[in-house]
Amino acid sequence: MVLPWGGLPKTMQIPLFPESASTTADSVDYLYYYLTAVTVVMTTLIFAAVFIFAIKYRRRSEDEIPAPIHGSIRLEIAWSVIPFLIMLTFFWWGAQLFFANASPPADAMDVYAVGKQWMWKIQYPEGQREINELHVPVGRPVKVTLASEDVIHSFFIPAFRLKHDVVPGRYDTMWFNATKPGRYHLFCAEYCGTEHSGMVGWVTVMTEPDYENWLANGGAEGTMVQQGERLFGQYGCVTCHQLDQQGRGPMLRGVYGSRIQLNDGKTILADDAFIRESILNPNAKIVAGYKSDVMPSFQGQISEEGLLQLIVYIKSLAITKAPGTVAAPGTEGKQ
Amino acid sequence: MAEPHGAVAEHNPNLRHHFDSMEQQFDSATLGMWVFLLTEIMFFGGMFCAYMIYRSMYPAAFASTSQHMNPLWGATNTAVLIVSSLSMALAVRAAHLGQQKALQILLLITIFFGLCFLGVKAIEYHEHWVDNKVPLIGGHWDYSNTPEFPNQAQYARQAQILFCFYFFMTGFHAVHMIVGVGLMLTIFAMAHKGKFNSSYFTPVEISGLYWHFVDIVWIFLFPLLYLIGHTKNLI
Amino acid sequence: MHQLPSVRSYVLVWLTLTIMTFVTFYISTIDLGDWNIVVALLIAFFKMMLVILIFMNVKAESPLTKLFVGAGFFWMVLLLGQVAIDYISRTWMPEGKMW
Amino acid sequence: MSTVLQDPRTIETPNYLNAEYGWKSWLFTKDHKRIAVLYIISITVMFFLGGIFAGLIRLELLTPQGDLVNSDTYNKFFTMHGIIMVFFFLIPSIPATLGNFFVPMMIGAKDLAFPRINLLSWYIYIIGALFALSAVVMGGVDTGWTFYTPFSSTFSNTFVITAACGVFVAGFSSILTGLNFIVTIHKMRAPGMTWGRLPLFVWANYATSLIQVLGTPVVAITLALVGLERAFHIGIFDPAIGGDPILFQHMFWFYSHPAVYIMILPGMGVMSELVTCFSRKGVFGYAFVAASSIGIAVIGFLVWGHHMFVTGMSMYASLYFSLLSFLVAVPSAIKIFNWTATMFRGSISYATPMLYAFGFIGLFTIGGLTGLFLATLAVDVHVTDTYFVVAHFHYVMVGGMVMAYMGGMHFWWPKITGRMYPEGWAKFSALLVFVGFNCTFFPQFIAGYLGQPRRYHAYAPEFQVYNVFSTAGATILGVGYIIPFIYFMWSLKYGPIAGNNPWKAKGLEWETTSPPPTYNFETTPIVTEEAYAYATPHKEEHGG
Repeated sequence: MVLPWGGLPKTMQIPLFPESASTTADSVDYLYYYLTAVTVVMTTLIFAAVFIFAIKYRRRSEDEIPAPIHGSIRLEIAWSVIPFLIMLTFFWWGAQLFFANASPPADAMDVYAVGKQWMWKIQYPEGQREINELHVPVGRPVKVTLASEDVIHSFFIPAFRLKHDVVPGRYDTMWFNATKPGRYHLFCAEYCGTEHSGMVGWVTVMTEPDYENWLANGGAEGTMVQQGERLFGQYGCVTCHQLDQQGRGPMLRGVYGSRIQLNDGKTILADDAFIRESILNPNAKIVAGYKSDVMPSFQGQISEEGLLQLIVYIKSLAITKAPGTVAAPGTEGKQ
Repeated sequence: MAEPHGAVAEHNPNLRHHFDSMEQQFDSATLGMWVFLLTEIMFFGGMFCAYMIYRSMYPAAFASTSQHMNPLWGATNTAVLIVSSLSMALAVRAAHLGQQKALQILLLITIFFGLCFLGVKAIEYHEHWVDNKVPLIGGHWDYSNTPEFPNQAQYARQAQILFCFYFFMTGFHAVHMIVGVGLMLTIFAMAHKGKFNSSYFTPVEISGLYWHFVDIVWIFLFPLLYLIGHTKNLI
Repeated sequence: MHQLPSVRSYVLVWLTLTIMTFVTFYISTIDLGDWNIVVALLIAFFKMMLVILIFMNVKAESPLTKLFVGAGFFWMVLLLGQVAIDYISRTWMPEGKMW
Repeated sequence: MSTVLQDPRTIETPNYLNAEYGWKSWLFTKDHKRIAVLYIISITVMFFLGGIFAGLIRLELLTPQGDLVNSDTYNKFFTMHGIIMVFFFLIPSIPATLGNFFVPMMIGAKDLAFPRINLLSWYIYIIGALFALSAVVMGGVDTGWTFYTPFSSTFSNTFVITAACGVFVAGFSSILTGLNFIVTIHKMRAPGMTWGRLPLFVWANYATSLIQVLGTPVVAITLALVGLERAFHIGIFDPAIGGDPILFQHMFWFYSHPAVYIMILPGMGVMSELVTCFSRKGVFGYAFVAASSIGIAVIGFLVWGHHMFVTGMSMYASLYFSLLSFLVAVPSAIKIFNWTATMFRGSISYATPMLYAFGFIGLFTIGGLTGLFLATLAVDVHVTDTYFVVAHFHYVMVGGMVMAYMGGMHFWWPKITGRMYPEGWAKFSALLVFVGFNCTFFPQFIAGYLGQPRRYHAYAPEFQVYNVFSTAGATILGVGYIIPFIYFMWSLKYGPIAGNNPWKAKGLEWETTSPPPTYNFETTPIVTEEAYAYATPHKEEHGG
């Protein structure tokens, strides 16, 4: 949004609000307007009171002694309880939005972003990779899985009113549904070293046909599933983890997204985090019926991007079809 | 240096200028020590917090690494500290009652057991050194040949975290013990010179509080560091 | 100043503490699963209370001292507890709404 | 009788300044007032040093390209600005200077309970400051004042350990000051000075001391762990070798959030003194203002997670910390309302300290209310780590705490030195500070909501207009701080003699001579009335 002087040349415009280009952006803005309104009203009241009292009760003679007023319990209760009730509305509204944004819709398409000093490396299930550029279609929920190769970064798109820290050693996710084609800032918002302010890029929101067009160009290295499959062979995973029969390690078909029985009696959902941990720290959770200390750790051997490819590959095995016809995850939405 | 006006008639030589009475001075000193112990609680609390999180993250590694600590030494040291606490408590009691001879003997006993504790701790540290279990010295840390750690760099790292906590926590505790022994020596010297009587024994009282606090920390460190999971090999 | 515990009660406390140390040690040799740590900490807590109340004579101290001792442990629980809130609930995934 | 401070023509009463002479009498003093003066000198040096870094930051941000210095240098600038201002100015500022000087006097004590520990705390502060400054001289630190891991522990190539040592050491100075205050306030009150009669400045300092004593050790241990991690790579906060960086944030903010209350609470205490004195009226709702200080100190420990909503902390922990963050706003609101109500039907003077108090009420209101934006989960996601946070923090710290500090310095300057400052210049610079401050920091709210991330050396060009405003404002603000420094120095020699109670204020500190004698009072005062009993006639001034 731009102030009423929108007719001025672009260099003289003074923006007051960032562009609003996602479904979240508007809902956050409404809450922000509400907060701002309360702030303005309260500030005006306090300023006015101070100003009026200062004028009206100014000291008129040096020896003046005003009559004491000790206080009023009723007033004290009123001005603690009423503001708190107002604040509870902030809390409620903010928490609702926060939780509504917590988990992506089931049909969200996947994008993977890896933060690295000082760039964003983006990859798509279809195999495209780019640096500091993110292309997404308009009107389709997009889930971004975030990983970091070094320090904490933060994936921040002001036009979407969204931000999530990217903490090394784990996966974080965020999702959005862009509403307006255009180019928007992508910032790193968590201080990450020398070129922190250079760790910026652009989010390009495109219409569906444009996006399909863009997807069609590129992906020379094959889809992420294919890239993951390649790594699966390269690192020798395949010697123990067979697809359709029992090896030294658990069979991987149908694992992703299912609940796994562990040897300590607990069960766990096989999600990105679990597969990541199983690759990097295999002893942490042992599937029932298998022994610990069999699989070596791959910590430090596979890049974050490679890990994501492996996960996408294992995810593709969740669908119990013969290999080859597997749809890349994230593309289901299109079918 | 200006003397305070309106000085108390019978001025106790141990009363400092800015206090009105011996009782006020004593109460201030003890309260001061308690507030100091409050900060000490939070100091160790920070370590316990980090310890708690990593223990819950890596329970298996912590449990098996703990086997490298010798719980017998730990238990011995607990018993030693408890004896020293007893003698300290009795020393404070003797100070209250003005029994100067008993005070000095009990302080010596306390110092002796404090030194015993530090001696045992030194033996333990030396054993870890010989076993190459000291994580801060690069290159000594290698689990590849120990049977309970197969060739797992990851596991070794988690084990290393426990050893870091072990050295960090027991190290800080040992520093407190050394300070405590120093304090006790000072108090002993003061007692020997006859500085204390039944109306002035503040330093004995507050050093006693400190000594007991250090004991309490150890009471928690012992099960947390030596007895993780359950002890398999009891020597 | 205030009442001192008798030598007898000091020695009794010392005896209890020593016995408790052996109990801790013994119990650690029995496999109780997750309960080992709970039992060990409970015993440690009991020992701590004995030292605080008798050896440090907080039993006879002013309410102010008791308040400060309590505050210390309360704040430590705040630190541990609130950090634990995060770690315990970190894997709970909300399904689009708050409760 | 030749030092600058002493002028035989004018100051005849024996006082703490003319009790002894020579540098030894200062460096080995155990008098809380002299130690307070030592602290005033040292934190003023640190304030201007931090201010220079602030000026350099603003100068760099005048243009979006990042063309004045390179990015590493810029990163060091904001880090040093943060470390110096937070740990070496804001935290010790009011407690160690005005608190040190006036808490014992206000409760009718001859000194703090442990004068030697008080002196020790100053030396520890100096050692900590030397560590921090040596980090600057050797080449700087670039981690940000928050020392976030794993950047600080593994990736930064600067003098992190030296700076962390400085903060670690300075922490003990803070602990010792807090310890001293707690014991003093509990045990050294004059006869009749009950808890219900304590001046609110004392209540505020008591609450501050609780936080210092309970919180500081945790940050000390956290920074010690960062140092160990950095030196030996043990893996406590580094995810690459099994650590968890979020744990660092928890432990860091366990202290550092309450630490902002260490900074602001004493300022609120000063405010209560100013508003009552210059309205000549007892504070409205004494019990509520006093209790709200303790409330802030306690609830302040329950809210630190609001710094971590987007870090991937558990959603439910976020919910918990968000709710409690709103709760901590209640006691702050109570204070604002009560000060305003105190002015109602008062006799309001426009003396300089009161101008600063007006400024405080206004700016702290804005600072506090914008804090609510940051406690609101969905809005925080957008504005955290942007200039919105920078603006909010500076509104509370500079608009709140520094305003109160300046007000307090003007208020008590006649008591500390026996001299008055020039009123005209003081009013002028108070105005400059207010205008300059708003001009500097208000645009940052808008830039923040637009999405300008903080700690950016170069930024997107559409944010420039706000940054130009900020830099212009910072210039005015800088002048506004330099003028008082000059006229305070001037007044040491040429200021008119103030007399014992130039404001006709209530409170024990005004009943003794100016400057006060070494042990504060000729005889231990006996308190018979409530705090701020302006309606009861003044006692005859003694002394002289």
